[in-house]
Amino acid sequence: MKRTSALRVAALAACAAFLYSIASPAADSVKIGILWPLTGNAAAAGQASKAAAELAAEIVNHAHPELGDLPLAKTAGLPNMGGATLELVFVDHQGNPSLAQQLATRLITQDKVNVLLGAYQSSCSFTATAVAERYGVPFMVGESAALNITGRGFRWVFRGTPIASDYARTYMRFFTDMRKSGTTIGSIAIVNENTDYGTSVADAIVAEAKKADISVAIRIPYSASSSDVSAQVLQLKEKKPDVVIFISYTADSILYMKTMRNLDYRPAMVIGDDTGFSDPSFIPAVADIAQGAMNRSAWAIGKPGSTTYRINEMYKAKTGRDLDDTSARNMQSFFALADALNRAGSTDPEKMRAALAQTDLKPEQLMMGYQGVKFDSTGQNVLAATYLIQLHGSRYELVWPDRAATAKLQWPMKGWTR
Amino acid sequence: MRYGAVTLWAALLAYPLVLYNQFYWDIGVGLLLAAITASAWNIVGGYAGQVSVGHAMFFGIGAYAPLLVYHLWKLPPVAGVPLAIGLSLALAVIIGVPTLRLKGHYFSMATIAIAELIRIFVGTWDLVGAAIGLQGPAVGRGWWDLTFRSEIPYYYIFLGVLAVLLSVTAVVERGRFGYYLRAIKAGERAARSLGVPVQQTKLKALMLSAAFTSVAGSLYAIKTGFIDPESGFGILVSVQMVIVAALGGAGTRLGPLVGALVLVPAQTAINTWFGGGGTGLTYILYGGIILVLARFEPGGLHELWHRAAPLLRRRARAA
Amino acid sequence: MLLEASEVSMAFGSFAAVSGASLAVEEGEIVGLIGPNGAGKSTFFNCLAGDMQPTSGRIVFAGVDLTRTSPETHALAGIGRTFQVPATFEDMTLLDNVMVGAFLRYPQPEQAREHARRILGLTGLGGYAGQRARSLGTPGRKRLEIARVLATRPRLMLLDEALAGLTPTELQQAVALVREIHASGVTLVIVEHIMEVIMTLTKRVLVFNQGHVIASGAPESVVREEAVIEAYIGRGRRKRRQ
Amino acid sequence: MLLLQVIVGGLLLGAVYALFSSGLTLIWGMMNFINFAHGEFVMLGMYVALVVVTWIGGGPAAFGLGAAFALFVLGVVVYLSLIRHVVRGPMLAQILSTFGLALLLRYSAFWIFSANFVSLPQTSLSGTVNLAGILMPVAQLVAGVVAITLTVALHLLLARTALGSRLLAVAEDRNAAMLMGIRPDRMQALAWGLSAGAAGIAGALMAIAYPWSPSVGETFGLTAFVVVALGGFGSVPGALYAGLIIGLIQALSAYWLGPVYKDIVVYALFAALLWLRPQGLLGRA
Repeated sequence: MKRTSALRVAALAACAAFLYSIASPAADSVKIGILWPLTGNAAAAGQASKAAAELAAEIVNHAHPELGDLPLAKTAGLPNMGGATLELVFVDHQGNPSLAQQLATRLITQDKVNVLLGAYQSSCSFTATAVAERYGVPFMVGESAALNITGRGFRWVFRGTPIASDYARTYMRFFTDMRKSGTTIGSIAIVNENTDYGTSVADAIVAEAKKADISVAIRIPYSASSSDVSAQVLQLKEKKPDVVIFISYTADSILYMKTMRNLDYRPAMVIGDDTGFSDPSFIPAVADIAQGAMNRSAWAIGKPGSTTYRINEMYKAKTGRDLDDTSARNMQSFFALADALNRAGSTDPEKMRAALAQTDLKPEQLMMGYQGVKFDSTGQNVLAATYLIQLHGSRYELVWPDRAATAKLQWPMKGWTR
Repeated sequence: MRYGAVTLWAALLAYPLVLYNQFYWDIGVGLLLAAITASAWNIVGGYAGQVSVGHAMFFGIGAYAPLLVYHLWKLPPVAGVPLAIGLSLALAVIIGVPTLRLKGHYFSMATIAIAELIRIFVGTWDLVGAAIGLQGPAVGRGWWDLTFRSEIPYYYIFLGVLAVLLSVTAVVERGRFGYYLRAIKAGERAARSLGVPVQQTKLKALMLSAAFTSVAGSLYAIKTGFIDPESGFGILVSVQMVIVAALGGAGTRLGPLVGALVLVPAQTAINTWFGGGGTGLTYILYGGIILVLARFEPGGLHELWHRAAPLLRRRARAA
Repeated sequence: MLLEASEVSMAFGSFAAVSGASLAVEEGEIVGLIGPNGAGKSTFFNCLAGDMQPTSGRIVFAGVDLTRTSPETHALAGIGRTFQVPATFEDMTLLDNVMVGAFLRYPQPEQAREHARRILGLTGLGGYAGQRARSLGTPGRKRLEIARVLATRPRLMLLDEALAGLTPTELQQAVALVREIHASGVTLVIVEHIMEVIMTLTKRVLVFNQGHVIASGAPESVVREEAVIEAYIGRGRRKRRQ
Repeated sequence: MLLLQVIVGGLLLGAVYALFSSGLTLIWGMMNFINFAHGEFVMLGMYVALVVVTWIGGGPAAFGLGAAFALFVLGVVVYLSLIRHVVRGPMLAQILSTFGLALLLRYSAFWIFSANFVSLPQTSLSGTVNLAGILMPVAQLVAGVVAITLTVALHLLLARTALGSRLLAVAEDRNAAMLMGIRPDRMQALAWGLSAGAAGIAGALMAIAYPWSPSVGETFGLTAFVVVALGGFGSVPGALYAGLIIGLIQALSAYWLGPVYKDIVVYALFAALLWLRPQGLLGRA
C-alpha cells in the first residue's frame, strides 16, 4: 500500500501544478483593475458598465477633439506620462464578496495594477476596498450606494457616484420646490427591495424626509425575486400617499407598473430610484401605462451635437443600446480616475492618492449632471447630484432642476390612457 | 496509508513557501477553508449519512458572531468565536431533535427550509445589519484583530484548524462513536437492534459537525472582514460543502480535503480563464461534476482510487 | 423466569395483527413460534424485540419491564434479534459489522475488536474478516447477523427465520451453530416454517393464527391438535381480505 | 373590499402553484424521490414559451402546449439517462443527482438567455376584467383556471384511467407490477414526463403574467416542496388544496405582515409540517 499512496500524492501535485499555470502579467502601461459582476444576478449591469469603461478607455487613449473639454478627450493617452495608454484588466466577482477580495488581491499582486475601480454590489465593494486599503492602492468606487463604504476612515478609497443621502436630499429639494409652486404633497410612500441597495436608499429617504418634515405614509420592503406584488400595491391603495418612491430592480419595477394598472391604482406621482426604471427594457415594457412616471438620473443623453449625445452614439454603436444611468456614473468615475492619474504624472501610489484628493472637476468638464467632482476627507464626492427626469412618450425628458430642464414637468402623472 | 498522509501534510505545510506568491496563497487559504467546512459537514453528512443541505445555518452563525461582537462592543472578532460555537450547538439541538427523526429526503428538505428561514430572517434583522450585513476591522488595531496584510498567517491558522479537525475525525472514526455513525448510515433499524442509541448518536454528530462548521464560518468572517445574509446563510454555501465532501469521498477522513484540493483550484482556474469573459461556467462545472458523480461513482474519488489501486498495482507489478 | 410477555396486543388502526398473546420463557429454553404467514408471528416477535410498541399488554425481561421501550433498551437489557431479510451493514467489513455489536459491551475499540474476532472465529467466519458484507451470499449474511447479535452477549436471542432458504448442507451447519449458541447458555426464541428444524431444536412451541395463540406445548403433541391443522390447511375458509 | 382582491389574487397564483406541485408530488408518491430540479423545469417552461412566441409567434395555446411537450421530453430523458440509475444508489447520490441537474439547468439558462429579467411580449391575454368590483388581470385569471383544470385532469388520469392505475401500481410495488406485465421503467419515465410537462405548462402560464429570470427556479422549487409537504406526499388532490392554501397564505401574509415575511411564513409552515405531520394533509404515511 505504501508505494501507491506516494503515487497518489504525486498525481495530485502534478494536476494541481497544471491548474496553477495562470496567465503571466502583460506589458507595462497604466493598468486599471476593474471588479464587476459579469455573471450572476447583476450580470446585465456588470456587462453594460464593462462596455462603458472600455469606451471611456478608447476616448482617453485616442484623440477625440469633438468631445469638448471632457478631461483627456482631446489628447491621446495620458500626456503627463508620455502618452501612456490605459490598460483595463476586468475580473468577474459574480457578486460574491470573498471572491471579490481574492480577485482584488490578485489584481494588485499578480497583475500589478496601479489603481482599482469597481465593485457594483456594496458587499463586494466592502471587501475589495479593504484589500486596497491594506495594500495602499487607490480604489475608485463607481457605483455602490451603501453609505459606510467611504465612512470607515480609509485613505485610499474614493467614490465619484452620489450615495443614498445625496439621492434623498435631491428628492426632498424637489418636493419643497413643488410645495413652493403650490402642489400639495401630504405624504409619500417608499417601496424598496430588501437587499443592501434598497435598504440603504430607503433609510436615507426616511431620515431626510424627517428633516424636510414630509410625512412617510408607509415603507414597504419586499424581496426582488417575488413573483407577485399585488399585496404591496393594495397596501399603497389603502394608505393613499401623494408620491410613491420605488427603489427596485428591473423586473419588479415593470411588475409594479403593470399591477398598478391592473388594480387601477394611480398616485399623483411615481418616482423610480434609477436602477429598475433606467433599465433599457423598462420603457418598451411599460411606456403605454406609465406615462409621466419620474426617475432620477445624473445622465441625460442631451441634444444632438452635445458631448453627451456623441458619447451615447459611440456607446450605442458598441452595444446597440443607449447608455443607462448606472453605466454612465461608472464611466464618469472612470474619467475622474484617469484625470487624477494624468495629474499625478506617475504610477507612484502616494502621488496618485494625492492627485485624487485634489480633484476638482467643474460641471462643464463632466458628462454627468453633477455639480462637479471634489472628494472630502472620507473620499466621497460632495458635489455629486442628480437630475430628475420624466417619461414623456417613449423617452425620459429632463424636467428638474429648472436650470437644466429640457421639458415641462407634468403633474400629476397621466399613467395609462383611460 | 501512513506514508501517503505524511507526504500530503508535508506538501500542505510547504505549499506557501514553494509557490511564493500572494495569489496562490489566497487559493491555498480558500482551499483550506473549503476543506475545513466540508470535513465538518462530513461528520454528520458523510459518516452518519444524514445529508444536510442547510449547514450554512451553522456557517452563518460562526461568521456573524465575531463581526457582531466587533460591531456592538468593539471586541476583537476572534472573541466572538466561543459565542458562535455556543449558539451553533444550541441551534443544532433545537433543530436536531425534531429533524433527525426524519429520514433521507425529508431530512435534507427540512435543513434547506430552516437555512432559508434563517437567511431571510437575518436579512430583515437590523441588529445584525439586515441586508447590508456586518463589516470587521479593515485595518487591525493590533495583532489580536487578526487582520493580516499577507495571507500566510491565515494559511497556517487554517491549516492548524484543519489538522485539529481531521485528528478529531480520526479519533471519532476509530472509536465506538465512529462505528455507530457508520452503522446508522448502513441501516438504522439494524443498528438499533444492536443497541446503538441512534437518536443521541446522530445528535452528537450534528453538534460536533455544527461546532466545527461554525469555526469555519468564523475563520471566513475574520479573514474576509465582511458578512451578509447571502454569503453567510446562502444555499450555495451549503451546496459547496456537500459537493467538496462528496467529490473527495463522503464518509472518509481525507475525502473532503481531496475534494477541496481538486475543486477549489479548478474553480479559480475557470474564473481566471473565463471569469473576465462573463460566463457562469463555474456553476455549470459544479452541476456537471455532481451529476457525473451521482450517476457513476457516489463514493467519489476515494472509491475510484480503491477500485483503481489494485489495477495500478497489478499493472505496475506486470510492467 | 427470564422473559414474560402477557396479553400482548398490536393493532394497526382497526386491524389487530396480534391480540392477547402470552409467552413465558425460562432461562436456557428454546421456544419455537410457528403458524401460517400473516398469523402475527413476526409482529409478536417485533414486539418482543422492541421494534414495535404493543398497543396493550406487558413485556418483562429478567424482572425489568420493557413494554413500549426502544429497541436499543431491549438490546442493552440482553435481548438480541436477527431479521427475516438479513440487514447486514453492506459497505462495512465483516469484522466492523460484528464490532458494532461488540461495542455494546466493550466500549474500548481494542477489546471490542478482540471480542469480535473471537465471535467471528466461533461462527466460522474468521477467514473473511476483512471482506465487505456486500460480498457474502444469503447464508453468509444470515451467519454474520447471528455473529453480530452474539457479539452483544445477549441472554435471549430472537431468531426470525434464520434457517429459511438454505440448502440441506447449509441447514445442517446452521442447526449445528444454533445448538452451539444454545449450549453456551443463550436462551432462544425462533420463528421458523421448517417443521424438521422445529422438531429437532425446540422443546416447546407456540402456534399463532390470525393474531391469536391457538396452541402451545411440545412440538410432537401440538402438531396433532385439530386447531393447528385447521390453521395451516384451513377448512375451505377464504383468507380474510386484507 | 381590498381584502377580497388579495384573496382572489392569492387563489389564482395558488392554482398555478398547485399545477406544478402536482407534478412533483406524482414523482414523490411514485418513487419516494425528490426532484430538486423541479423549480428549474418551471423556469425552462417560461423560456420555451418565450422562444415559441418570439420565433414562431404562436399565441398562448401554442406556447402552452410547446412548453408542455418540450418539458415532457426533457422529463423522460432525465429519467432514462440519470434517475433510473441513481434511484437504487445511496441517499447521497439521489440527492446530489437532481441538485447537480438544477445547477446545470439554471446556469445553462444564464449562459444562453443571459441574466436579465424578461417577460412575454403583450399577448392576447393582457388587460383586466372587473368582476363585481374585483379587478382581475385576464392573464392571471386564465392561468389560474387552466391550472386548476389541468391539475384535476392529472388527478382523473391517475385515478380513473387504465394508464393511471398502471402508474399507481408501479408506485405501490414495483416488483409486483412487473409480475403483472407492467414495464416499470416505461411507467416511471412517463411519470417524469408528466411531472415535467405539468411544470412546463405552469411555467408558460406564469410567463404570461410575470417577468422572470433564470434564478426564479429556486423559489419555485422551494414553494413546490412546501405545497407537496402540506398536501401530502403523492396526493395530487392534496397538492391542489395545498397549492390554493399556500397561495392564499402568501397573499395574506404579504398584505398584513409585509411582503418580506410571506416567504418566512411559508417556510416556517413547511418546517412545522415536517415535524408534526410528515405525511401531510392527505398523503400516505
